[in-house]
Amino acid sequence: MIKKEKLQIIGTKQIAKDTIEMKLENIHISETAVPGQFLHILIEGHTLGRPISIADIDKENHLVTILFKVIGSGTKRLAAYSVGQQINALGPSGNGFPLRQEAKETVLLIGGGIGVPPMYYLGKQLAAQNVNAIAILGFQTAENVFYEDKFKEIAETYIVTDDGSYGNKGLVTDLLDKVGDFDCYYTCGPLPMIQAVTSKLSGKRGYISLEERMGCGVGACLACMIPANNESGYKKICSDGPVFLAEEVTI
Amino acid sequence: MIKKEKLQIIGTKQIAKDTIEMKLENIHISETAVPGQFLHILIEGHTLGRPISIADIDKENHLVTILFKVIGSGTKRLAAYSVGQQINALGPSGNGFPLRQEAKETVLLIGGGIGVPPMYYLGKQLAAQNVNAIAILGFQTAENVFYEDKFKEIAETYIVTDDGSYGNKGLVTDLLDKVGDFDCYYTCGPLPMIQAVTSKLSGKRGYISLEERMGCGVGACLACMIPANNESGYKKICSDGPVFLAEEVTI
Amino acid sequence: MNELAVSLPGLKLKNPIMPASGCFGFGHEYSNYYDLSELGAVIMKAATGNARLGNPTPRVAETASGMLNAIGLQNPGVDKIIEYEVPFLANFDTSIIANIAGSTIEEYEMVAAAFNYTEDVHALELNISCPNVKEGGIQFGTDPVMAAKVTERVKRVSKLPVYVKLSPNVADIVEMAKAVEAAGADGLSMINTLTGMQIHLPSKRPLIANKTGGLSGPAIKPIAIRMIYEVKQNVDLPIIGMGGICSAEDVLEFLLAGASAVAVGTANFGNPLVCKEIIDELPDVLSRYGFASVQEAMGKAVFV
Amino acid sequence: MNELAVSLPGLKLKNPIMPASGCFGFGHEYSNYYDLSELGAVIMKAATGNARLGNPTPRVAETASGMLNAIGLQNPGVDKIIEYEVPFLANFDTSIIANIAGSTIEEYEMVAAAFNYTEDVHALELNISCPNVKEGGIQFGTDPVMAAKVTERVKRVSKLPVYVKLSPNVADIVEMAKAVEAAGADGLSMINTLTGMQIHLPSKRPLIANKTGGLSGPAIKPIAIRMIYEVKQNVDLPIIGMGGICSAEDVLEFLLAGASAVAVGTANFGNPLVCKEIIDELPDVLSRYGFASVQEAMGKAVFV
Ligand SMILES: Cc1cc2nc3c(=O)[nH]c(=O)nc-3n(C[C@H](O)[C@H](O)[C@H](O)COP(=O)(O)OP(=O)(O)OC[C@H]3O[C@@H](n4cnc5c(N)ncnc54)[C@H](O)[C@@H]3O)c2cc1C
Ligand SMILES: Cc1cc2nc3c(=O)[nH]c(=O)nc-3n(C[C@H](O)[C@H](O)[C@H](O)COP(=O)(O)OP(=O)(O)OC[C@H]3O[C@@H](n4cnc5c(N)ncnc54)[C@H](O)[C@@H]3O)c2cc1C
Ligand SMILES: Cc1cc2nc3c(=O)[nH]c(=O)nc-3n(C[C@H](O)[C@H](O)[C@H](O)COP(=O)(O)O)c2cc1C
Ligand SMILES: Cc1cc2nc3c(=O)[nH]c(=O)nc-3n(C[C@H](O)[C@H](O)[C@H](O)COP(=O)(O)O)c2cc1C
Ligand code: FES
Ligand code: FES
Repeated sequence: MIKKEKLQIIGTKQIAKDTIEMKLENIHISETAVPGQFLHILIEGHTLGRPISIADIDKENHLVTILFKVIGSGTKRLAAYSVGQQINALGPSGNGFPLRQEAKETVLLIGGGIGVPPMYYLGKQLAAQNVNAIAILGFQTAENVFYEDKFKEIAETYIVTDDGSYGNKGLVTDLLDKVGDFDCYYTCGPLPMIQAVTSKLSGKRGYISLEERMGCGVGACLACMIPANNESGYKKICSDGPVFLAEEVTI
Repeated sequence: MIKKEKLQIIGTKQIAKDTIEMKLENIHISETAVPGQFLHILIEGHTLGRPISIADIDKENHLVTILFKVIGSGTKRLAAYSVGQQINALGPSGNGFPLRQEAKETVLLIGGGIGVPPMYYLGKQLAAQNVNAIAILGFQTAENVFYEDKFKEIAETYIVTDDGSYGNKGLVTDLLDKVGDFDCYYTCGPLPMIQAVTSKLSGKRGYISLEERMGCGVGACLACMIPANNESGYKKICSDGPVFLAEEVTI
Repeated sequence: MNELAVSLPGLKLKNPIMPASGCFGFGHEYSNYYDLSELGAVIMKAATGNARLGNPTPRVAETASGMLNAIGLQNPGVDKIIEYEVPFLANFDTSIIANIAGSTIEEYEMVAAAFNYTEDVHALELNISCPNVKEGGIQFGTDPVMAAKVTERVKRVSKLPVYVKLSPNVADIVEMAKAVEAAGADGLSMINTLTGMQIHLPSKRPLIANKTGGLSGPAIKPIAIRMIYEVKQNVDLPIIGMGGICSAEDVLEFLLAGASAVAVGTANFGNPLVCKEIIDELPDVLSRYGFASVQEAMGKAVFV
Repeated sequence: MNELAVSLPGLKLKNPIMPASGCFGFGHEYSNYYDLSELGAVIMKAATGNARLGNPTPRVAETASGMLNAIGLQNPGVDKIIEYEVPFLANFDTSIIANIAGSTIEEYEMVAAAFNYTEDVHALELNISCPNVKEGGIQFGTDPVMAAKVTERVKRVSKLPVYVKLSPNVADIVEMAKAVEAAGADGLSMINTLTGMQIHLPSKRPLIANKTGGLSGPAIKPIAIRMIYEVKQNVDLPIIGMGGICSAEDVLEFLLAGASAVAVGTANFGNPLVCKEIIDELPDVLSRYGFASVQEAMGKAVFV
């Protein structure tokens, strides 16, 4: 259940250009979070929370890992926190990826940029279920690449960069028909990427994780709507999502 | 000359109830500040600067001491800074106390509450000039008292508390005719105290240090006016003051 | 009597704290954080005649000490609200205020009348910051004549006390308050948001898809306090005050200025427990500043 | 041509940055921090017919991301300003804009006319946020008829271009802009402060001795951007934009919304070097968002 929690910063390091990996200690989040859920981080001096995906969990040590890119005032402030300090967050927030895959099935994980982090925790969980995973990870350029080695431990991993400065040159979609067969896909990244992926893979069972600017982060303010094929005509990304079945929403 | 400076925090400790002593390292301020001048401290997340008197200077080590009471959001934030961090401030600001006393003259220093700090640096400088100083320091109650020992090194010191929980019971004005003869007085503290002091000592040469809410802290915005007996009819506390001859302003 | 209790037309509140309309949905989400029975009242998200889907996204943007929103009155329509949402809130020991909106006077009347048929709603908050479709989009909330007209017509059909929610986007807030007072309003609720815009530099477009949005949060508190002060000097109606409240000290500032109760909006987003925390801290803050009760603090600012 | 240069009626500016009226005095103090020749222009503190002593203190209060001020037009009177202050500023290679104010139309005329006799003032900024004593205190700045009247009368006596400084305390800013455009204004300057109040809890009194004060700073930026956007879509006059500017990014946001130049007010208090720092950073910020010059960025927000 989502709660307001204090998380203790245990480690923080830059792992790629403008990209920070932060390890946080918290019992409630580490015990209950599933892949695809996020923390709604409440940063001092900021009116609204910052949604950041959970990139990994170490249940034993009560650790939660987040990876974030410094893009504006909130993430800049967050990057300036140091070990020993505490941050406030709501979490675990939203609904994660369904994990009910059969062992021996093959799944495709497609992550773009700062959409890569939730794919890691997901891949780790699926690997633990003996699901066979292939990962296609797209980044702008070589200096943005992170977590390649970690992905290689859990999945057959392909790196793509826009400019070809690392791995394959091009877009994640260029590899979709080159990685072999899979039963289901999971994707998170910029909207144009998700649109391209879902249209190329239409017909396949797929789960997408969406972003939108959020107010409350809990489902009360109706800021984060996405048109949907249900009775009310919409779903809330913060509380019905951020993960949706590819067909249930209109992107 | 007043400049925008960065000051490095070298030490910070609580010396009385809600009262912090902070030692700051800065060459320009330590080399040029005179007693009665202040720092206009620019605190992150706050629109306006916080004026805080210079309580002591150690020229040799480039140290500036300030003492402040935590009363609102700015001083609370300031108290939370720790050793090694830097603060921004304009300074040295305003005009200080005239130090042209003859050696062997006797001066009376009258400080109330958080008006005590500038009296210390002043007293130290006067002592260095072999001026004979008497200090009357008023506080609300015992737990607010600070710097008694330091004052005793430079002046014949009397402590007064409102409730008599330490030193003499009563107001600083109760002692004015009990401390013997003096040639001139200096005072800083709450306005009602300064009003009482100047009216009891009218006729004597006296210098008063005044407070007012400030905008710019440099003389440009006209926030901090005090009616005065000059052509324009006013003086600016931030740049003409904060120290005035008792007769030149109307309090 | 409880030191926090306040009585307003139609409302006997155990304390003066309520979440503001649109910032608390219909309470489901925040009921996970604390027992809604702690609240003085709950003001529901705006109800319109039919379901509305609201504006395209992005609908919110952060600003210095505030935020912009252009949700666009998304709601399931008054009938569904009465069928599904009011019963949920009625489970709690708190008062329920329905915020009503419309594009025509007839829609306002229809929505107001619908709430006559539930026992569980205790007052209406009349949201007049909506453009009147028939009169070519002039806001009800910035024209005293139109504000009076919609107030009078809603009063005529409703059996509930009506609190008119004033828009701050006017030159003369007292004129607006007097107009709705004369039209029969039982109370005022103020302030709604100020219209603002933020331009997103990378895309060179307004960040809010609707272009403009309503500014709320601590940034607007001084405007809210000024308007409540001005209205209180000139109009006799009780005021539900809001605009940037984050703490029990803020609540006291609103009470001193002339509010009889307050609503907390944007602050819920930064801290879902804020209403409860304010309720817990209010007794201490009142006594720190010399008041024995909320009642005693009301309108006690000294303006001379 | 210099990438930062802009041309406005009567003003050839080397860059679009100027300190806002009332936040920079007459430049003496800030000339200790940097060479005022770096500035596009300086807008002087308001000038009135005779010297004014202004309001009692406290005159300023801090608010969330902003401040309130009620200085009260303290100034030495137009003659002394022309005699002592203009010559000081004329030492610098920058344009000088005189902000003029009054309680009657006649006082505005008198002040405006006085500036005809100095070669060193390049434009007038007409501060219409003053209550008209003759008309019983109604603000020139919230009534389009009065705003037009004072604009027209000032235009008639002045040989300088007149930028009318609009008050944001109105329901319809476009109506105000159109009124002063029709009356002959050469440009607009917007926005002035929003009226606000803060109550000091320990004393239970308004913190500002004048009770209400003008709200400025980042808190009001979204309102300024929205108003400039609205006016730019409807009125052809060049706009000097202001309201909460703290950074070169903020300047670009104002340019995109429709301003041709900007003024920086409150931010000087938190950082006396802010105008100079913004000027230094502006070229980089322009090119980061794809603009080769200030000229090119003007009005380039996409609103469709
Ligand atoms: C469900 C979800 C999961 C996310 N996970 C991650 C992650 O793991 N790592 C990561 O780096 N980023 C992630 N993001 C994006 C991240 O939320 C934004 O980059 C961040 O909020 C930017 O904050 P800022 O203050 O630096 O930027 P600013 O632009 O200053 O923020 C201003 C406002 O806009 C919002 N905002 C800005 N960009 C976005 C965005 N892309 N999505 C949603 N709101 C935005 C902010 O939350 C804030 O309210 C996620 C977004 C969502 C919705
Ligand atoms: C020349 C001068 C010297 C001072 N020296 C000292 C000192 O050595 N030690 C000390 O503890 N205090 C001193 N003060 C008072 C000190 O400036 C205030 O206590 C402080 O600004 C409070 O800030 P805050 O954010 O905690 O309070 P808030 O009440 O949150 O501040 C809000 C605003 O009010 C202003 N303000 C509040 N109280 C005062 C005040 N008494 N005088 C002026 N502005 C005020 C703040 O600067 C700020 O702009 C001095 C004041 C002046 C004018
Ligand atoms: C996201 C959001 C949605 C809102 N929706 C409504 C609404 O439906 N009806 C209404 O009258 N006011 C609405 N408001 C205005 C608030 O009720 C309140 O008047 C305003 O936000 C000022 O209070 P605050 O600063 O505490 O948020 C909304 C405000 C926000 C931030
Ligand atoms: C202390 C202070 C004094 C001001 N004095 C004047 C003035 O004399 N004339 C005027 O037209 N505007 C005056 N203003 C308004 C500013 O020029 C400006 O329009 C407003 O503050 C918004 O800009 P900002 O948010 O950058 O401060 C004053 C503002 C402040 C803060
Ligand atoms: S952010 Fe409030 S409903 Fe999703
Ligand atoms: S604080 Fe601005 S003139 Fe003194």
